[in-house]
Amino acid sequence: MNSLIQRFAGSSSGIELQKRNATVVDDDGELSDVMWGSMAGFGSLAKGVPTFTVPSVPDPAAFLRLHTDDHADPSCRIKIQHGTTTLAFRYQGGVIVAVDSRATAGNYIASGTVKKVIEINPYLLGTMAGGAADCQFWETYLGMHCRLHELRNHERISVSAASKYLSNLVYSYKGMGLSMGTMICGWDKTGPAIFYVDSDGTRLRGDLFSVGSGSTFAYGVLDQGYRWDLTDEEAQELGRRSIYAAGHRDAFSGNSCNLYHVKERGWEFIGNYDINKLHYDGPGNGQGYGYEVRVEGKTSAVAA
Amino acid sequence: MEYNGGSVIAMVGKDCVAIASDLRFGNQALGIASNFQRIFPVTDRTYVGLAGLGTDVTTLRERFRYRVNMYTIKEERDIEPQTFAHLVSSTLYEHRFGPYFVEPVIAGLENTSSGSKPFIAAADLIGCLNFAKDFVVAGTASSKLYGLAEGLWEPDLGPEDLFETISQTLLNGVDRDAFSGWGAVVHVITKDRVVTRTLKGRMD
Amino acid sequence: MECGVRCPRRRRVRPFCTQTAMYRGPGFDFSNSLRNDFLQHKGVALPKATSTGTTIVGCIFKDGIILGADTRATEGEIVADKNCEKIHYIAESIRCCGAGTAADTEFVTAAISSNIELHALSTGRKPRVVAAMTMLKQYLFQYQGHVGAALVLGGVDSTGAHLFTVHPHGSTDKLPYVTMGSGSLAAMAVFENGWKPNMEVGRQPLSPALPSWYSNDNVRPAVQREEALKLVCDAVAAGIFNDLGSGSNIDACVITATHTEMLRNFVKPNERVAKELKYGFRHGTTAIKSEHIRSLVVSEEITPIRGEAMDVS
Amino acid sequence: MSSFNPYTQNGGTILAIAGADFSVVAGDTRQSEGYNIQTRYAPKVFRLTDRAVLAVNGFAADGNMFVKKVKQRLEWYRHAHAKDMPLRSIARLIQTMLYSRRFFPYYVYNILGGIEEDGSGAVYSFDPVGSYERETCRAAGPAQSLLQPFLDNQIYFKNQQPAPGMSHPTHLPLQAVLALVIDSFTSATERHIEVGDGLEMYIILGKGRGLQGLEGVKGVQELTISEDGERIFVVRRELKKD
Amino acid sequence: MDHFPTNWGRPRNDMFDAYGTYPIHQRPDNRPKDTFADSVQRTQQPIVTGTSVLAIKFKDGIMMAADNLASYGSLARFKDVQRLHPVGRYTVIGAGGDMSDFQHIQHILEEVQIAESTQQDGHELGPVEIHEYMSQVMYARRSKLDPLWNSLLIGGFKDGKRFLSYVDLLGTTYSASTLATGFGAYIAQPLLRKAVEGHEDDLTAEQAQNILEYCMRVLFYRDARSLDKYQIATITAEGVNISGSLKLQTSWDFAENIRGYGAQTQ
Amino acid sequence: METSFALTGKGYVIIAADTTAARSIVKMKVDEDKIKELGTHLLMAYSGEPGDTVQFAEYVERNIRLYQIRNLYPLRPPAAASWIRRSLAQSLRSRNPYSVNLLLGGYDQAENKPNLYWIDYLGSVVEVPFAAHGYGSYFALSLLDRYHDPEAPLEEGLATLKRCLDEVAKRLVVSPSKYMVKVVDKDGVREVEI
Repeated sequence: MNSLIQRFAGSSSGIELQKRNATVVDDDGELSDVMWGSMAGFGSLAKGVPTFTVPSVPDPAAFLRLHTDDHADPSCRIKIQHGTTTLAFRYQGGVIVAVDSRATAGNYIASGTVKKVIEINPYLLGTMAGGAADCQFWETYLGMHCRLHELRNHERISVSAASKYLSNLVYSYKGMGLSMGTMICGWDKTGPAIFYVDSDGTRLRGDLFSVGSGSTFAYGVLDQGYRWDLTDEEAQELGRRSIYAAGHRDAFSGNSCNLYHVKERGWEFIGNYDINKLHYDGPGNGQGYGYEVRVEGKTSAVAA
Repeated sequence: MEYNGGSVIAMVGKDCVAIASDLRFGNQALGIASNFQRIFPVTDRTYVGLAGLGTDVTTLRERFRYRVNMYTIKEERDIEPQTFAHLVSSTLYEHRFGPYFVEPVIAGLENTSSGSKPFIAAADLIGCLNFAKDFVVAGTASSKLYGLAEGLWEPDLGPEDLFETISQTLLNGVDRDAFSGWGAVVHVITKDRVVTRTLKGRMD
Repeated sequence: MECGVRCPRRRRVRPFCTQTAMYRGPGFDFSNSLRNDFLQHKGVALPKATSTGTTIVGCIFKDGIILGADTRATEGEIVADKNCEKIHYIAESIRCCGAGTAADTEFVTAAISSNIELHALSTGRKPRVVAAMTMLKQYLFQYQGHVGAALVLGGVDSTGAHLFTVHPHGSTDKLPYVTMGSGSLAAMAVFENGWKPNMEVGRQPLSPALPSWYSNDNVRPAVQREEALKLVCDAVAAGIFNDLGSGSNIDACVITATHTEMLRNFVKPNERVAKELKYGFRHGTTAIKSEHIRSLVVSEEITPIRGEAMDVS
Repeated sequence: MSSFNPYTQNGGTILAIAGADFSVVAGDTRQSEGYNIQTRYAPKVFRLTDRAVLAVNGFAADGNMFVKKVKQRLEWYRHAHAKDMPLRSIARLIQTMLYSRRFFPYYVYNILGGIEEDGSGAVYSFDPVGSYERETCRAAGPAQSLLQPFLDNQIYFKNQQPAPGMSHPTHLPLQAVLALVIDSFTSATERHIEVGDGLEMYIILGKGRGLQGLEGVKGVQELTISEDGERIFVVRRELKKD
Repeated sequence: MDHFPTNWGRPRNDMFDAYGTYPIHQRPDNRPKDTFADSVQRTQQPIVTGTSVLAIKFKDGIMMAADNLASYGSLARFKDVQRLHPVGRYTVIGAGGDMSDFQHIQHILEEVQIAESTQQDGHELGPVEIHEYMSQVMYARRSKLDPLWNSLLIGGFKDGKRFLSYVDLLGTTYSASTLATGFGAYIAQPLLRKAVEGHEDDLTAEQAQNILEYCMRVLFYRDARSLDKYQIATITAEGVNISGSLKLQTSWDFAENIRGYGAQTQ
Repeated sequence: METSFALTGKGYVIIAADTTAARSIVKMKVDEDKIKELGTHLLMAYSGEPGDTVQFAEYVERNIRLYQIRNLYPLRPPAAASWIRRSLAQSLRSRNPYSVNLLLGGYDQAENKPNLYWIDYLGSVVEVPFAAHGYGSYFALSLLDRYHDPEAPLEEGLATLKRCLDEVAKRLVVSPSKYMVKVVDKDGVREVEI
């Protein structure tokens, strides 16, 4: 946690990060051996957190705010993709993780096929809400550290430790503009576990979370149908329905639902469901989830 | 525009025109209703579609209806689409310095000496008319619709072909727009009938 | 909080179902502007109005005036209209090109055109260009630039040929060759290089090389008639090909004392090439939920039914 | 706060489509700033290896510099491993390179196209700070909203019901893809002021694949360096210049 | 986390304190500031500026033109600056924008040349290398948010090849057969494109000079920060030749017939 | 925070609104009735800018009453919705616009059909089977998508409403503690306990 130590040894985070990069002339200017190798850009893990280029201005956060997209100022052209509705809950049969697959940049739907569940390792899943790149990068990075943990300690990392590690990582960049709301889900010695971790530094253990702009809609359905003793089928159905509900009502969520089930032997991918198909036909070819489909032919008028 | 969302498109075919819109009424990201009418008949063979702020859609619809009725009473004939386009334009320009947040699209069949002729037009929010020979679009998905229509539109489509082309254009356009969608409605106007179809669009 | 007597927020209780005036006075209606300020404050963005990036030009030649314009109208970076008409009618031998907010140019020229017509009827004389120019500048000045019309006004009247530019704030300029709009610099360069007084014959070649963008084959034979017309086309073409706000075709208008010739789509250097594929869809490609068909009356035939003969006794 | 804005936007649009055993990566060649055309020919699509092509769009200086750095890293990789970096590794490399500038982003939209190690065509698309995914087709740049829905419709057959008893093909043949790319760009040229001048299409063919689909295409130029591997071609077309 | 998607990926605006607390990380910074922190000077706006530079390709090489004026705001301050600068035997660099930054560029190019020649390996820097170097310098400076406030045209002729390219304060580069910086990009470029494009290999030096001359004249007519004294640089197989100061012949007689701006006739 | 819900069922509309009147961080009153009975078969729940709400509701009430006095028959729900919308849209163009969000529920005696209209402060109106205003809508709408039944008898409708209130109580940060619930059906308007 050298970054954390540095942070508090120094002063405000902006100036601190600037200092960290004072010697770096251009971005990845340090020509380490790693660049020759196949470790992509993650750098030597022994060295700690990778370094980032920070603009040499008095307030880098203000700089970033000025140049990245914003509803109030469409002239900012660096559109960073946004992930949207994710949920996870614990029940007697493990953990259900369900997410949508839409990424928007402004009102443009940049992608409808985003994988918002990040498969950290066979026992750990991370979800993605907030800045897509932030989640992808840090959760991949977390995956590498989980593997290191296994190599060092000859046992799998606990969900709690993994989430704490991630939380500490992103907390050291607090105020710089990372935006990440993730749920780290997995199964360890203590059983199934879910941790909510976000870029503010919050880390919560819980049974049921939903994150993203469509989370309120997902909660609306999830809370009403949730019980600890759901069967596997019921639980999966509940996850799907909740994501459908959010995809339907929220403009920034939708396209398709990816469903995962974490069991004792690791996670399992249940399926990808087109939200539109869920609306009209449901997951199989049965009853659609859509309100209009469900109430077709019904009327609230009274026969005179 | 983005507040309530919504998009409209009109296309010319061979002796026919089509006008289509989505059905979403939203409150920014929150979808409220999937039955919001934004295309209104003006006469038998003229339709107007209003993309933009929901309240202004309703207000303008009322104003246009009032003005068209006055015209019909005074002139004792139906208003022609071209005349109606100018009526729309001047109504909007009256509010040059406090515009209605609406972009109208007009589609209809003109009565000419040689029979009926397709007519489409669009206006911006202060009434600058755009008479096109092929297609016009308006609303939050306009840039998507422009790209699609420019690719998919072909000259001299019959009513059924035109229906497929305008439907495909609209559905694929709104699918890439967060603030439009939730179903769609298409009107194909020919000399002897108006075919109105609601489409099975994406509901997310 | 205010102290003392508080003035209640005044609100007239409106009588039931009153309409706003059935017939409204002339001029603009500002009733939405308060609301729109409020909406914008709430973050509802004002949609973009169509504007014409535009290259518009005009020049004097021996017998009169030639005006020229491109035909692109843009909404931000999207082309809203590929072939709009930017040379507006003012009177038979007075025309006006418009750049800026498209609706404003459209309505300003229409209003002045009708005023000029009334003026001509009341004076019984052919209208003068200065009259139109004065009306325009007074109108635009009144609105302090809020009516965003930048105009090139040209025409021939009993005092000769006149060419003006009118800026959105109401200032005017009188020059033998003028340009306006986003492509004005490109067009002006062509004029500065090629324009000569009393142009008709003997103009220096524009450059040692031939023009590369549009070949002369596209130009109808009428162009060669006068070099000035070619110069105007060159100027507009410079805007079309070098300024992203201008594009598509060239419109021109030749005004002489006796005759006005509106050359709509005079040169079309930017026709779209044929598409590689045909895009048709099989009937039934689109899924529909419901269908409603409304049959219309196509023709009516009146068959007088002969009733009983009128009793005239 | 300084008044200097280190970013600008240089227009243009890029597009990539993956087929079963080929990829097509295309971009227009206009570079503009505001209403000014800076040049009519500035490439936006770059050959990285014989099986990877990178298209960049956004701020041209960032884009060119980024491509230079990627090429440099690939060169190093070649020296260290005596082979070209596989496509999916290039994708991850690009992510980390972009993310290293998380707080001072490259204003660049990247699309990487090429052939995977298993011989399939692949397209990876990136946002400016490095989030990425593998797709079949993707448009980026100012005119992306004009192109992408058209591709959704024509490549993915979105919203099209297949004829009874039929199904839509998962991959289109090369010839159809090339025609669609050209039509996409001519359409975008019509309606977007920053698109035009010229079109460059890079075509990457999988190992051992014949030239089906390229016969009859005018002006094909081969850029392949190594033998017996993937082959890479470029085709250029004129676009409208207004 | 902020759940509103359009705020994602960007820092929270800490101008106001949403939670009614002052946690450590966002406590207002009241420490004494480094006295000299503000006195580090960066060019944030140009002071003494030069206007357009034009350049074209022709049959035998590259020709470049720039006037001799350096303005101080609206003041025509120095009327005899040379904005075309030879770099080695093959290259000319022409600069618009801030003149002090340009002098700095001349200085660093000088150093690069010296470094190169001390190698004594018989290799000399050509226009391609100079341009690559300059684009790296300009981009690195913009990345430090400390730009050299110039737009540069780099033209040259080496090993039988013409080279002409552009680089500016943002590090943006591009090449074409005609280039113009500043106001010239709007006024001269249309004329240049029309005259040169497609004829790069036919234009003689005389024709090329003629084209540049009338473009400089048009620029002098329409650019308020320009001068009728200019220089032309020609780079061919023979090497670099920068002319002395040339004077434009201009004519203003059309103005005689103009009366007023509106209704006046006399 | 102000929250209101409404849903239709077989021959009735239920409207529920919270009963809190708040100023700044203080609850001034916890039993305020925010559902106006506009007529024998017409209900309107209002929320929004304090002051505007009551003023506008009373203005609407009087005018609708006036219409009935003049014409001897009341406005039917669709007509009332249209008139209310117009009043709001017009006020929006004045110096002091009413900032009021409304849910208008009525029973149309001519067609034996319940009508529910969602009206916002801009004067947008849509007819919907169920509706909500305030932050509660972000939780309730998806829930109602899932559980609402247009043919449900009143007890079932109330049960569905209860689900909404529970959900809001569970998830909303500052959720209202008490609700006023009113029902309109063929017999007119009445208050129900929940």
